[in-house]
Amino acid sequence: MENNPKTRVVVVNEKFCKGCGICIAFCPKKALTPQINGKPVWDNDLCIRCGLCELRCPDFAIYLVQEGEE
Amino acid sequence: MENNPKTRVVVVNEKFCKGCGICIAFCPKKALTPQINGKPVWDNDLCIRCGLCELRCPDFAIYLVQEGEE
Amino acid sequence: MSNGRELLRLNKMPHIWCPGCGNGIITSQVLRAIQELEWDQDKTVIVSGIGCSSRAPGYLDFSTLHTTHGRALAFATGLKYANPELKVIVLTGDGDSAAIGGNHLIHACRRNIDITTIVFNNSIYGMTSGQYSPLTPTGSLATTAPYGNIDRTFDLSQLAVAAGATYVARTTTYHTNQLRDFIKKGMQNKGFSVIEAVTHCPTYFGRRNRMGGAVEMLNWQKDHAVPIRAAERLSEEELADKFIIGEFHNKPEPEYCERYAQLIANTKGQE
Amino acid sequence: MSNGRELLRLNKMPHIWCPGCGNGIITSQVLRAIQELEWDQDKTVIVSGIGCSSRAPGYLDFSTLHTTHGRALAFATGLKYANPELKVIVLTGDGDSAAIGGNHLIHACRRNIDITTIVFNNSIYGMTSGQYSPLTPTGSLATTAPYGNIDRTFDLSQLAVAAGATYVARTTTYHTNQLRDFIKKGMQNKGFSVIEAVTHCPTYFGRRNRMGGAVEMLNWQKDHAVPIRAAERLSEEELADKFIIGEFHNKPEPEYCERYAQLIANTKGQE
Amino acid sequence: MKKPVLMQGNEACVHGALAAGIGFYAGYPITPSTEIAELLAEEMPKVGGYFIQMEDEISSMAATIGASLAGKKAMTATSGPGFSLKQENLGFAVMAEVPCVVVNVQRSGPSTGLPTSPAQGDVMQARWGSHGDHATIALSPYSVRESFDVTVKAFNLAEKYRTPVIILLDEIVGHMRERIDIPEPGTYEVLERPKTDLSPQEYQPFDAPVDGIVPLAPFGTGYRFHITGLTHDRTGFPSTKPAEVDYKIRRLTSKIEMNTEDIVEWETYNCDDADTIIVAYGGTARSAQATMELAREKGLKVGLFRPVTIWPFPEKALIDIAKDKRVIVAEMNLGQVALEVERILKQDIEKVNKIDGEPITPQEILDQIEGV
Amino acid sequence: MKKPVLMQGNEACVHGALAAGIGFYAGYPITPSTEIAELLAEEMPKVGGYFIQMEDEISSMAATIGASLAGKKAMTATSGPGFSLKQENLGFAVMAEVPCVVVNVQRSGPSTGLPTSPAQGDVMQARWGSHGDHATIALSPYSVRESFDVTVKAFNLAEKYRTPVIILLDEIVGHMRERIDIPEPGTYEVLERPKTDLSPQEYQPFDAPVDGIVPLAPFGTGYRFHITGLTHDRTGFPSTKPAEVDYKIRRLTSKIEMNTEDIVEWETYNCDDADTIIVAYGGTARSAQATMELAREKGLKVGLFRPVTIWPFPEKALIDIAKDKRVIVAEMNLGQVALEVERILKQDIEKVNKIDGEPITPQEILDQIEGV
Amino acid sequence: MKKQLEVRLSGAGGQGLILAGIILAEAALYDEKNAIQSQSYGPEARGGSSRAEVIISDNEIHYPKVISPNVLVSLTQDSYNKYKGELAEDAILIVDETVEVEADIKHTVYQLPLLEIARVELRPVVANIVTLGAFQRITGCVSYESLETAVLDRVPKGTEELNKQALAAGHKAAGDLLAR
Amino acid sequence: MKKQLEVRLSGAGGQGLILAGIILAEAALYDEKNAIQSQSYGPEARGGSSRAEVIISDNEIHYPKVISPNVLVSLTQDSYNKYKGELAEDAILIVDETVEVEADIKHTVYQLPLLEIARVELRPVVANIVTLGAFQRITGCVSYESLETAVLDRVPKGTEELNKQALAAGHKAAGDLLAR
Ligand SMILES: Cc1ncc(C[n+]2csc(CCOP(=O)(O)OP(=O)(O)O)c2C)c(N)n1
Ligand SMILES: Cc1ncc(C[n+]2csc(CCOP(=O)(O)OP(=O)(O)O)c2C)c(N)n1
Ligand code: SF4
Ligand code: SF4
Ligand code: SF4
Ligand code: SF4
Ligand code: SF4
Ligand code: SF4
Ligand SMILES: [Mg+2]
Ligand SMILES: [Mg+2]
Repeated sequence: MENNPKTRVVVVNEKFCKGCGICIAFCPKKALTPQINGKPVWDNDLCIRCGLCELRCPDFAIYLVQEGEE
Repeated sequence: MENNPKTRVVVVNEKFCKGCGICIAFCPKKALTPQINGKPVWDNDLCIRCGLCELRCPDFAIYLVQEGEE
Repeated sequence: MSNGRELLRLNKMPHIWCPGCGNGIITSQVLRAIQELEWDQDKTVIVSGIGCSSRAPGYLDFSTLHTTHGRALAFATGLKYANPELKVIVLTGDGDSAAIGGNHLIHACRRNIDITTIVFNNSIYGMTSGQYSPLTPTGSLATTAPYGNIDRTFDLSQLAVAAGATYVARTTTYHTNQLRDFIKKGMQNKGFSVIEAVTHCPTYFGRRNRMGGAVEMLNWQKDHAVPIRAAERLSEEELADKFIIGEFHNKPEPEYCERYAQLIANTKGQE
Repeated sequence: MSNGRELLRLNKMPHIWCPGCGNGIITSQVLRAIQELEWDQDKTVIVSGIGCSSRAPGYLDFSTLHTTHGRALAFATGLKYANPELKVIVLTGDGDSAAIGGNHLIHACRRNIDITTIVFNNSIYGMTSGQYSPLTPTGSLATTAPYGNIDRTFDLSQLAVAAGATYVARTTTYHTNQLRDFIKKGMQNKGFSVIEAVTHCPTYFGRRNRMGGAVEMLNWQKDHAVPIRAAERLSEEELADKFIIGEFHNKPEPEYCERYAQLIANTKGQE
Repeated sequence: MKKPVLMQGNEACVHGALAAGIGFYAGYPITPSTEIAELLAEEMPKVGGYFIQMEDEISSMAATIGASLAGKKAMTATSGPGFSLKQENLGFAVMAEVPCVVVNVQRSGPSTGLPTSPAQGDVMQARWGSHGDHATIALSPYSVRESFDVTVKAFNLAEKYRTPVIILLDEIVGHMRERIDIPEPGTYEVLERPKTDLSPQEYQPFDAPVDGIVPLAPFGTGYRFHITGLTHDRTGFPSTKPAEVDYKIRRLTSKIEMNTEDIVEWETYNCDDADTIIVAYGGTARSAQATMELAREKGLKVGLFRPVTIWPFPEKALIDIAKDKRVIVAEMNLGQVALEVERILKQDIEKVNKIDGEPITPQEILDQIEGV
Repeated sequence: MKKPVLMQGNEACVHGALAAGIGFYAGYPITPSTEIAELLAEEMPKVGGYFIQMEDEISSMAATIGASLAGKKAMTATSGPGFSLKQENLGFAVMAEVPCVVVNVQRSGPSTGLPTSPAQGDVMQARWGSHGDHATIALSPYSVRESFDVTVKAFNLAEKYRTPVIILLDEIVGHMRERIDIPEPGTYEVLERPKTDLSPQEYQPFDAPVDGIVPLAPFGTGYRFHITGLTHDRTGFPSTKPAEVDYKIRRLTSKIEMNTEDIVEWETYNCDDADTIIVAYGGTARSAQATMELAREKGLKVGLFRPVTIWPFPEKALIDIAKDKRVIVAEMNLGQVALEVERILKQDIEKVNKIDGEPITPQEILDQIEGV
Repeated sequence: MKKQLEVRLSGAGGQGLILAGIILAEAALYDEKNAIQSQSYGPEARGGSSRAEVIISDNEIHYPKVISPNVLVSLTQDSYNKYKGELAEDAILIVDETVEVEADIKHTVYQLPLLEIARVELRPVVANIVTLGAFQRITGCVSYESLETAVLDRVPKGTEELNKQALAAGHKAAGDLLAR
Repeated sequence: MKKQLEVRLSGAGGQGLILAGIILAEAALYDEKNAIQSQSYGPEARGGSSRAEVIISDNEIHYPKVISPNVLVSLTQDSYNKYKGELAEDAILIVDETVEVEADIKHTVYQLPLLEIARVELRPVVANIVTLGAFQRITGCVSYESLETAVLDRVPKGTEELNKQALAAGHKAAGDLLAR
């Protein structure tokens, strides 16, 4: 069940997210797009599970988890 | 009347001098010898008017002046 | 890998920082570093002064100490010295460490006490709404520098090296992995370490200086940070509007608490 | 040549310093430097903190200001900034400038404000009877270091350079002419200058460390001071118990008061 | 119609300082005082004045004193934590008799406390914060206009008595905006620094009568003298002679105490027929005014005594007005001026105190009056 | 015969600290307190304790607090100027409720003043030196033996009430040498830091009754909590909620005021039949004792009230003993405790003050008694 | 009308409500009334909600803080939730269309598309001025002329026309609503 | 003898008079008397003169400072000039031979070659102990045994014999003088 890309999903904690747009701007695959409040919507297909969104989010609001976790 | 060695003398201000012995130790010609209280006695003949005693005295207590001054 | 959230006090989140503020990026790297080095949560103390950045410890699930402005390192020195088995990290701002706290920084460097200090350098006093700090570059605008800052651009890392810190490095919130790497090296250094993390304050520094938002400021960092090796090949003019990142110093020397432990060992029981 | 006594407040003499204390030697060189550069007695202000060395201004026939411990440079900054036509000299001790006053030293360096600072470095707190200072070498004895100082030997001149002083030099009370020469160069530098004058405190540092009296301590300086050029050719071991004298930095940069004058010129009358 | 001006207390303080001829400001940012620095950073260069942001509050106080010795009217501003840090050098200014103005926009303490909330917790600190014996002048305005007036007055008193003068603003008055009609220059007194008549040879910077001062000659004007924080004689040089020390230290107090009548300022409202006197100052005095109106509406004979100078306290006036009446001291602390009122009146008094970061409401004082 | 020991007050303070189990000292040299640091530099390593000379007094206070949080009994010592510098962080210790002992060996002020001369000018500063509202415990010994006792007591009170405790020595007591018979361990109380019964999950570091504290769990022992100088709730985390702030700030005072009876200490001499009561403390109490003997020889009915705790002041005891009698407060300042005595007694009192660097002589107090 | 009007303007940080409060107070001064403006500071101001308060009166205003607002303006749901408490009995509410108000609320509620008007017709940054226009029309507690003068005094050079339009747009929208 | 004896020891800095004062006070303790020792600090102590004070009494000593000395010891002219004032009526003076005393002085003066004895017979550093020996012989206010014990307690290891001799030498010199 390790870091199998296929089973990992990107989660956004809407309570933490402040819609700063950093994850969206630095997603190498444009897998994130902003809602009207600036918070990201994730595209499962485009995403390569690189973790850059998680790495740079200043609000601990976006991260990869094994599907079904959290 | 400039800095004519012959006319310059070394003066010790006994009120300022604390008898530390620095002037005596660093006089290149041993022209200064200590009294019992450590304060220097000057030897006109040995002195070459180099000014080192004046330079190093921490108490502004020994210096060269034109004879008759001060 | 994780963003370190396992070590957060989740019930205190979301944190007070503005949208896009770099403080969270640095904090996340600190937590990841602690995780990767497997430091004991119960033996790790995180100390800060006063400032936006200094609010970080409140969100971190350790023994945490939020002190007075500029004095974090002095509190931390007492803590560490009194119980050397504690691991101590200090989180501080550019004002906190370089303005009011400059003296404690120098003396911690000089003693080489085993504390890892991470300076959140956003080039501004964030908490008090945007006055210039000693690390605000010449010419930048701030509420107390409405005509442009006349102070000279100041290099805190260089000061830390001169004062005797045994590990000193600088990088940015853009260079996130490098930042974590430097923090880890600082934590592993048995001695005093300074990691200057250049970060972005979109609310005050960014807005006043028309630098755009968080994303633009991160890109600015990318464009203006020059690795130390590369800098060596550049002329002064080429470097004029750039700043250097990398490890400036990494040379272990006897640590302060250990030297005192030695003294105790030699003295104890003598009477 | 004179020993500067024309500029003394003769009715305050003899001074309070112990027999043989190096403070008088430095003070004499300061006065000679002022004489040689023909500074206006009425436009020269001499400022100090607290310590044996900081008692010097009381004997000097200028506008003199004896402030609080460690803060001389902060008072002097206000003075100079408020009236840039004044010439300002700061006389301070190693404790005054490097311990409690370290931060003000850094920031005066950083600003490059036109003040000449002479640090009377006797490696000890003289006034309070012999506690160790940040400039006390490792291993030396002091009343608060009865088992030998565990702090690392610290290089104040290097710190001043890193902090941005534009003229920095060190020499000793033995190298009297060089001392005067450095002081004069510092005074002539339009910017912040630090002259570290290594001096001898026979009463506390000398006695406690069995170094003999003033004469022996002066000879010790002669034997342990290595000119910067010579030092470059020596190994670390050869330098272990030595210290380096000479000019460490001499590079004019824009001065603080002038930069503010420019700002006033640009702004004045705007409304 | 003259354009009406809406202004914060902090801004009015700046305009007061400019009106008084401020020539130098040194400070370090701290909420809720920062607007003072920010506005001065903008205004000072325009009038050829000197603004500097120092590395901390200690150096800000030091630089302010240094600038004053250079002949400038000088000011610094801060809040609680910074005011604590200034205490040592504030004592130096007292000892060396260097005129300057120190603004403390009070916030809630102790320690970092509630940085953005109002309080009046530093009133006793203003009197006793620095070590050793000395007297203090401290003024506390209750309105934006009075922030202007009190600042002008503070500069005047500083120069007149060669002493630091403290302005105790609070977050309420400092941050609220209300109408101010800034008076025309010439309609208020501005005291320039007194000049000595003596020649440099005759001049002794501390050769003053017990109730007064010697004018302070600026450095660089041909007067060469010595300033020290050590006890000193009339010439300014260190002295340990008991008679000289006694003279010096007592004068620090007597020059202010013997001029209390000249310094103190207070206002009374409805005190003539009152059987209950509220004592309140600064922001809280506004609550008390509202209380008084509410009480009067109910037919309660309530008056208000509002000291503007907290130190020296208008002792005589208080006794005249409040002795043997019911007295209620309302303040945003746990009872500081109340101690002084109790001591002066030598009678039991009542207190309304609040330290939770919120201002005292008119109703809360009324409740005390009505014994709710 | 047990070897008699001659010792300075400063040294006795060190021995008291060692007896109380001091584990950490941070300081910065300053006359007349330096002997405390010097002796501890020698003694601490012998007992495995930690001595550090910091870069200034601000950091000394900070390091002391840090060490206390690490679980050590911690102390710092200083004199006037250094005490002024410690005020901000002293306020932090109050706010964060960190036990520690702060010694101020008083010298003559203000400012640098007379560094080697005695005074009692910092008594009000001990109460009011830091910004914001809080209560203070401050003790002032009058003999070398009492310097020992008071230091042990200071550590005990610090731990019991989780607060900084101030020892107001003065140069007279600090520097004079007299006989001391150091009591055997076991003959005096030494309070170890209270330990919590609660698990880390249950533990809330500030969840205390209004008149008390929660034991402080040392950092590094499995209790992970937050300490801040901001107003905070019972868990220690920042809070701006008025009710929580009110509770917190009031408790800083109430935990001491409600235990005044437990804390206060004083001594009376010949008060039963006295019509005149001298109030004196610290070094000056010795003069007053001598005065009393001189007066009694002359048949004058003079008694002495000697507070050992200056803060909280033994208010009840004073009223019992001195109310409506002739009261003379003798102190080496311009009248600080006198203000408190006046307030408490609500009557006019007389004062003997001296601020010239010399101690008050027995004759000077006698002169006041005799109306000379 | 009560002799003292207490107004609370609330919304998100950055919506310019503090400036709106200042302008409102200044307009009252032009009308030769008294006014006091205050606001909340601190970390609170950093995060979500922002609040400005204005008291307007014909008499002297002593106590400077709003105790129970007669008018609450809320541009966001968050700020509405946070500040809706402690309203005066006769209070009125002026809220953005996007704000959900309890059905059983006992106060008069004016719901207007303030943010949308600014965004669609003008520019988002002038939502605060649109709000002021509506506020004037509904409360009438300051004159339109004074308000316009105060707006023009305070807004950045070059944006005068935009802000005039914004004020008018808000005024009109409120008029339309009242007319309904 | 008066119930309280006030002693002032004066000389140049470095002559060890403070140590002498401490030893004297400790000797008094051995004699089961009370004693208080104090000294002057400060820059004053840095320069010329140095002073130590001891009060010895059978009763409790309250006021710790010497008001009018019953015994003044002076090893140098400077210190004599500085501290000779304010002596008690019945005061006695013990001074070094090199000190010139006013011819018309009304106090009993004991003049002894204290410095010379130390320098010639022993070592200059023990002048203070020589002085104590003489002091004991003249005043008798502490016992010789206690004084010797106190001296041996306080002097550096290895110098005990030298100091014993110094004490004896001073004692003897004073005895000789008294015998004259
Ligand atoms: C003694 C003191 N002075 C001033 C302040 C006000 N103050 C709080 S934070 C701060 C500066 C913050 O700047 P920085 O350290 O760079 O932190 P940032 O907010 O930028 O992260 C200041 C001046 C204070 N709290 N205490
Ligand atoms: C705030 C404060 N802390 C401490 C002191 C005590 N003090 C006076 S001088 C001094 C140190 C002096 O050392 P240094 O600066 O090296 O001067 P020196 O006497 O050696 O010339 C100290 C600690 C003081 N006066 N004020
Ligand atoms: S980076 Fe984080 S806070 Fe910013 S938009 Fe993405 S998820 Fe939200
Ligand atoms: S994991 Fe990488 S690709 Fe996927 S959303 Fe995050 S940044 Fe984009
Ligand atoms: S150097 Fe000066 S003080 Fe020293 S002995 Fe010579 S003259 Fe005297
Ligand atoms: S002038 Fe030179 S030779 Fe003459 S006494 Fe002085 S040091 Fe000696
Ligand atoms: S003000 Fe700046 S530093 Fe502070 S939280 Fe906001 S963006 Fe971050
Ligand atoms: S103590 Fe040392 S530094 Fe001070 S005067 Fe004496 S010799 Fe000089
Ligand atoms: Mg910052
Ligand atoms: Mg020194």
